[in-house]
Amino acid sequence: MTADAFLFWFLAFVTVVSGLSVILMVNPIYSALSLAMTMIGVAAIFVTLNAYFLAGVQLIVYAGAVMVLFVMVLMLFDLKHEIQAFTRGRLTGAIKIASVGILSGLIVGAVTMGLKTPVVITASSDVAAAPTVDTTRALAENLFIKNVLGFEVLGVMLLVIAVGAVALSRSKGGTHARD
Amino acid sequence: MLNHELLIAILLLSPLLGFFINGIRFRSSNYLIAGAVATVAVGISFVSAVLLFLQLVDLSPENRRLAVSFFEWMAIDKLRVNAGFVVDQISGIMILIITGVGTLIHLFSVGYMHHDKGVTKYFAYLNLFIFNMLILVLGDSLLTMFVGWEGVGLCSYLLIGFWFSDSAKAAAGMKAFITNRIGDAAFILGMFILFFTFGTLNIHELNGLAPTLVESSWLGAVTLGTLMLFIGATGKSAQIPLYVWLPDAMAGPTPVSALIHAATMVTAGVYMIVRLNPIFIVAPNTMMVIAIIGAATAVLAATIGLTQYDIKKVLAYSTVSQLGYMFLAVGVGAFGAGMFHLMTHAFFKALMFLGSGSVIHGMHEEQDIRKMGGLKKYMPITHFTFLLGWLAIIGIPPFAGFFSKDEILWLAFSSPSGHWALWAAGALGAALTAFYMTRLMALTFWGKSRVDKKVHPHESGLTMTIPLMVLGLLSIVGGWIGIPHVIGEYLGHIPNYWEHWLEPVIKKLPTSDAIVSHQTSTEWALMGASVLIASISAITAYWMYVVRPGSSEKIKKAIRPVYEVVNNKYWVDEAYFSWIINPLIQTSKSLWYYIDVNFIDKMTFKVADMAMGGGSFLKVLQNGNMQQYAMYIGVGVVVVLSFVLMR
Amino acid sequence: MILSGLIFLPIVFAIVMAIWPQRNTTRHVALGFSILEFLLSLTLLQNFDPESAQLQMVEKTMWIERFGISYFLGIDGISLMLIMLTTFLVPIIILAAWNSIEDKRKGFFACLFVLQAAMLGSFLAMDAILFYVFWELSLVPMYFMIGIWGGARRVYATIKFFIYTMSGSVLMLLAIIFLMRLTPEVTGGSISASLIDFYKLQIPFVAGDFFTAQTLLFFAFALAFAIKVPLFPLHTWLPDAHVEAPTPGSVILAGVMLKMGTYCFVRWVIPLFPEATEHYAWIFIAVGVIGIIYGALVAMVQPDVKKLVAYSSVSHMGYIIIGLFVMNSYGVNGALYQMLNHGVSTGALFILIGMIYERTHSREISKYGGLAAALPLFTIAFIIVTLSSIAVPMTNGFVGEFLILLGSFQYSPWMAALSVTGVVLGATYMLWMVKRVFFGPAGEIVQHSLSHKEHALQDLSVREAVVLAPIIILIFWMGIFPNHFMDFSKTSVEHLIQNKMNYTLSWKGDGN
Amino acid sequence: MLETSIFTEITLNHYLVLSAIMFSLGMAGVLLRRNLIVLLMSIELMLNAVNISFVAFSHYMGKIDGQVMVFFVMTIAAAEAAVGLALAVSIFKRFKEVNIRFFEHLKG
Repeated sequence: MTADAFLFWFLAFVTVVSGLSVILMVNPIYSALSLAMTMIGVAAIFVTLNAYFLAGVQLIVYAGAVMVLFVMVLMLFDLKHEIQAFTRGRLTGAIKIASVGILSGLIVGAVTMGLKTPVVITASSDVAAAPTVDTTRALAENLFIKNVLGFEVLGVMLLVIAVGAVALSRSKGGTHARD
Repeated sequence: MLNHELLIAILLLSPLLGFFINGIRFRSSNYLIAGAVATVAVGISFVSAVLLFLQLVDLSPENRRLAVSFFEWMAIDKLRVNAGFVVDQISGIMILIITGVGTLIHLFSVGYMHHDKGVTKYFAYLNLFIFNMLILVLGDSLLTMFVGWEGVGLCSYLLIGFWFSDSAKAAAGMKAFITNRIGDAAFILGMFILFFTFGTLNIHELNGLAPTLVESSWLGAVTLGTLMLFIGATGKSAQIPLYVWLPDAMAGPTPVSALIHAATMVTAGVYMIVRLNPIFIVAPNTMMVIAIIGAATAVLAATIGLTQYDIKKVLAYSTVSQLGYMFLAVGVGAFGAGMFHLMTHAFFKALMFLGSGSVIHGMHEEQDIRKMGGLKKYMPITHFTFLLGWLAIIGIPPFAGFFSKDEILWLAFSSPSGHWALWAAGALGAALTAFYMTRLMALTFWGKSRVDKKVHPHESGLTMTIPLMVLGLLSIVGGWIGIPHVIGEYLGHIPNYWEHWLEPVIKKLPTSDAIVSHQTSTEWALMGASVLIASISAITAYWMYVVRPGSSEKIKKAIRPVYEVVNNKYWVDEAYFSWIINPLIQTSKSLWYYIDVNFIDKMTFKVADMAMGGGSFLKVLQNGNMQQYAMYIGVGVVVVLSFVLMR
Repeated sequence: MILSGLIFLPIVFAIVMAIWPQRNTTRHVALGFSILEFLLSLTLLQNFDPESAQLQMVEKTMWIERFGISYFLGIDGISLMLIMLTTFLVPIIILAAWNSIEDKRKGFFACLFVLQAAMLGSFLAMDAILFYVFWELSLVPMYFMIGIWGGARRVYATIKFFIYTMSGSVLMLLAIIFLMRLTPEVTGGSISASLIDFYKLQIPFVAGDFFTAQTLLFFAFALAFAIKVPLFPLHTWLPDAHVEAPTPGSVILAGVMLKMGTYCFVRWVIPLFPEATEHYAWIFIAVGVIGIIYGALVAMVQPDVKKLVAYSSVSHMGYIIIGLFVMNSYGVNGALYQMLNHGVSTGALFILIGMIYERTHSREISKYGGLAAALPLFTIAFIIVTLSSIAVPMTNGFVGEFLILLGSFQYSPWMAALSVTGVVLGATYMLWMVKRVFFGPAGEIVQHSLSHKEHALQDLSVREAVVLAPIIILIFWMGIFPNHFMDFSKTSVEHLIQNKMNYTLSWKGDGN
Repeated sequence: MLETSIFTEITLNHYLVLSAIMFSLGMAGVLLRRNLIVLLMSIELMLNAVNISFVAFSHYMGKIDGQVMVFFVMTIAAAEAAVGLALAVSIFKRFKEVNIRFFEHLKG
């Protein structure tokens, strides 16, 4: 077993377990912490895939900013634990779990059966062969040249969302304002 | 001389114009202008009718036919109907009667209606009636005739309900129209049968196409068609079973009763049959039905006439009865005699109605003959003319009614399709007629006065008495143009002008010649018998009501049950109401309530409920729970994905 | 371009009406527009060639190329008179509703014009999808007319009306799509929604087997149209819709919308499915006869004048259906004529009832009585229209009814004998109503008006007289000179009757 | 080689399966949890799962575009988290509750 393989299995185990605990923890704070753990695991997986820049961003944006946001809100609400953390309907619950199970089964099955032959890494690959700095450069070039429009649009959208989020949380009654 | 097309146009349009003039100024209550316009309009028609008749006389007997077609009315496939009008021997006489008697009655109305506020409207209707009646008699096809046929029914409806504020009078108008409509529906069916049998509705062509072979089956096209037409005639001419409207029609103004419900409109059925005699003659079964119904009506209506106390009702039942005679005549194939009686009846019955109008007018709207009596001295002219009418109707020679009625009775006996029973019925009817007419005379004019002290009877004015006198004269001489052969021979070869005149257009029954001739003695005997019966009956009535006024009450008591039946008109109206009208209304109500509201609507609501049920089932899914919605997405994804993968 | 003009001008009018700034002049402008439209339609008469049975003034452009749907308009003798009827009635309706529509006037006239456009469109459309669009479009303004300006139970009535008619047309849409799928047989590969191509189809028919293409299609179409007509068991939406609709709504509903159903029987059902029509005609004739008698009987006992007239429509439409399905030239000509008659006379009856309702705010027969003394002119008009409705000769009703009965007699004497009872019953319910409303002693309403000076009944105003005059003139004109009207349709009908088994239409002049 | 390869040789499939499992976990959270905040977290989980497969594809296909897409997804995820939390805050302010059981106002 190579180091790469070992790393993958380890990270996969960490992310899946912590992901599982996100949805299983009754106390939302624990869920949040588990999510943070998952984020870190994902960042590490990005590293194994040579996406160093993304791994960094992942750590900063997700594990940093977003998780802080979650935790802050949770603390704002001051919710220790919930009485009914999970949905109650027996039939619907069964259907939900079944559909999730079948879906994952389908995907896994499809993936393992559909992609028998591993994808050949092409020679002209601009990721695998290139060192760290170059991937970031390639990413930047792609982002700012090829997809610059999408980038700008996203920027505008972020602005709008920022304003919207402020407006939403500021108003007296929120979405259900009556007066 | 004016050309006949123009004359026919004037004949028809003059009353129409009068209708429009009076119709536009219908609010006016100036009876003089209205009356003058209407009377002159009909007068012009009368003059053109006379001119037309003279033209007709000038033509040779085979070609006596003045036809005109103004425009094409309907033209679909084989159906070609023109607004065409024909004056021939039969319609020539009819237009003379209609416009002649019509003019007199218009004149009479000027006096009779002068105090009525709706007088202008009245004259407008009257003119419209004349117009429609002329269309009826002149129409060259059955459909054109039907236009007039319904048109006169309409005018009759309007005029019966003329005083519409009285609910009963309005109802009488409605009853008349609807009863007529029943007949009309049958008439339409008759037209259809004839149309699809002969391929035309033109009367002249139909008469020409009529098969020579006698149709013996009941279900033959001609028999059915003529039967249907006859049902139409029973509606218009008030025969069993549709006679019930005519007595009620007396709700209208009296001149209307004289014009429409005695002289002209009600005879339309007889006229129609005479017009189509070549076709009717092919269907002996129909003829038999007509004769029997005619005879039955004659007797039945006469018996009812015995017990009536309303002066107009007596005359109305008398009219029904006399119409029965006419149908008896045409039923036994004596079309000429039927037409003859139609004419004389128009004279004397119009006279009697107008006379009764004069009485009612003089008595200030009193119609009950129990409250009259002894009017002879107050109304001499009315009495005298009424007397002439009375003599005519009971068949005393040489008054008009004698000749026509006698000819009918004789032919009912002697014609090949006649029967002694028909003669007997006719004679019985004659006896009853003589009785109730004498009773009417006695209670109204003779005997002691029973007039209310407050009422002061007076003779009517000139506009009313002149028509009476003219009609009185016609009631005397009207019959002299059709003197029977036997009498004619006896008096020195006076020809029967009437028969000669009609000969080209009337078909004889196939075997009639052989039997009819050379039975002079029988004819004399029957003639004497009928006159004798009538006289005895009249004298009995005179004795009962004038000599011994109380005796009628005694007889009434003696035959109480019979009297009750007759006095209640055999409960025919009641039977119609409780067996036909009321069930119809009840059925309709339950149809509406049970089928429309409670069945069809309920069914649709059931369907709607099903849709609602389906909706509310699906509504459960739409429970507002976001996770539930997310689950639907998930399930959808699973289903689609598995479908894609399994393929 | 006249035909497109006829359809789209009212839409332009509707837009103008909707944004018209002045409330006071709305009615005048609407009247002017509708008269303009009527004058435009008069040019049709000028340009129409009555000798030809083919489509005329055709306009055809591709609309949705992929499905062969085209913008295809045309006119022939069958539709011409109905178009004239539509354009004739609208100005009259506007004038009749001069005072009765008080609120949201602009919206009302806009609705009316859209409705007019939709109705004209469905008479003119020669493309199945285009026709369907107009057919459905006509429901919407009517829905609003009843729903906004209607009586007390208007919501119930609108929904009933809408759902009934809608559910019929769903099946029709299916049938249209099915027919479109068949068209490549005759067009040489491409799909087409043109009615002309539909006519060329030979749809397989097996007598007695219900589940064959032609039979199913026949019933799908027939059901949609039968609901619109409405035929006997499907008629219950009509009385409710009529009673709740405002006067103009009732007039247009009775006058034109019901004719859309019968017209489509001639335009679609009979030529498209000749074998099925012939095989199942007896059903429709029987239902027509039942409708005549049933409608008349139920009309007789209605306590509400408007409902009575609504049921009388059921009865009259029964005649029209019989006339169409006996498939001989008497019947079809008579039925086409009767469509016009019914439009004119029943429309007029609703106008008259509207006038009396404006005065007394009541439609209950039992409250009336003795109206003739108070309103003589009105009574005269009402009786004339009544006579037309009960088919007295020399009025228009007689010509149509007579021809229909004649045609039905040729088909089956027994049917004719049964339907003739409608003649009697028709007279009975109408005259009974006239007697109870106009004659007799003064009823509750008249007495009220006599004792209260401020509620005195006014006879016809000049405006109302102007409304009624053309109708009354038309009643007699159509009754005395039917050829002036029938000559336009005779050739087309003859063409239909002669070639009923392989009916086709072509058109002359330009176009492809 | 073949029998050990599944453990020793890490292929694209491994990442994809991992991604699928994580996605399913997220989805299960969305479906089953009632706390609004936890719901949002589960959505983040799903987005992350997608990101993994993007990056894995990018790596194995030798194309940088996958990473660009991840970049975009992250942006969207951050924005979504911000708006979602803002909504949650305003809802909480109004109802004093973040359990979605109480927010069934979309009921038909």
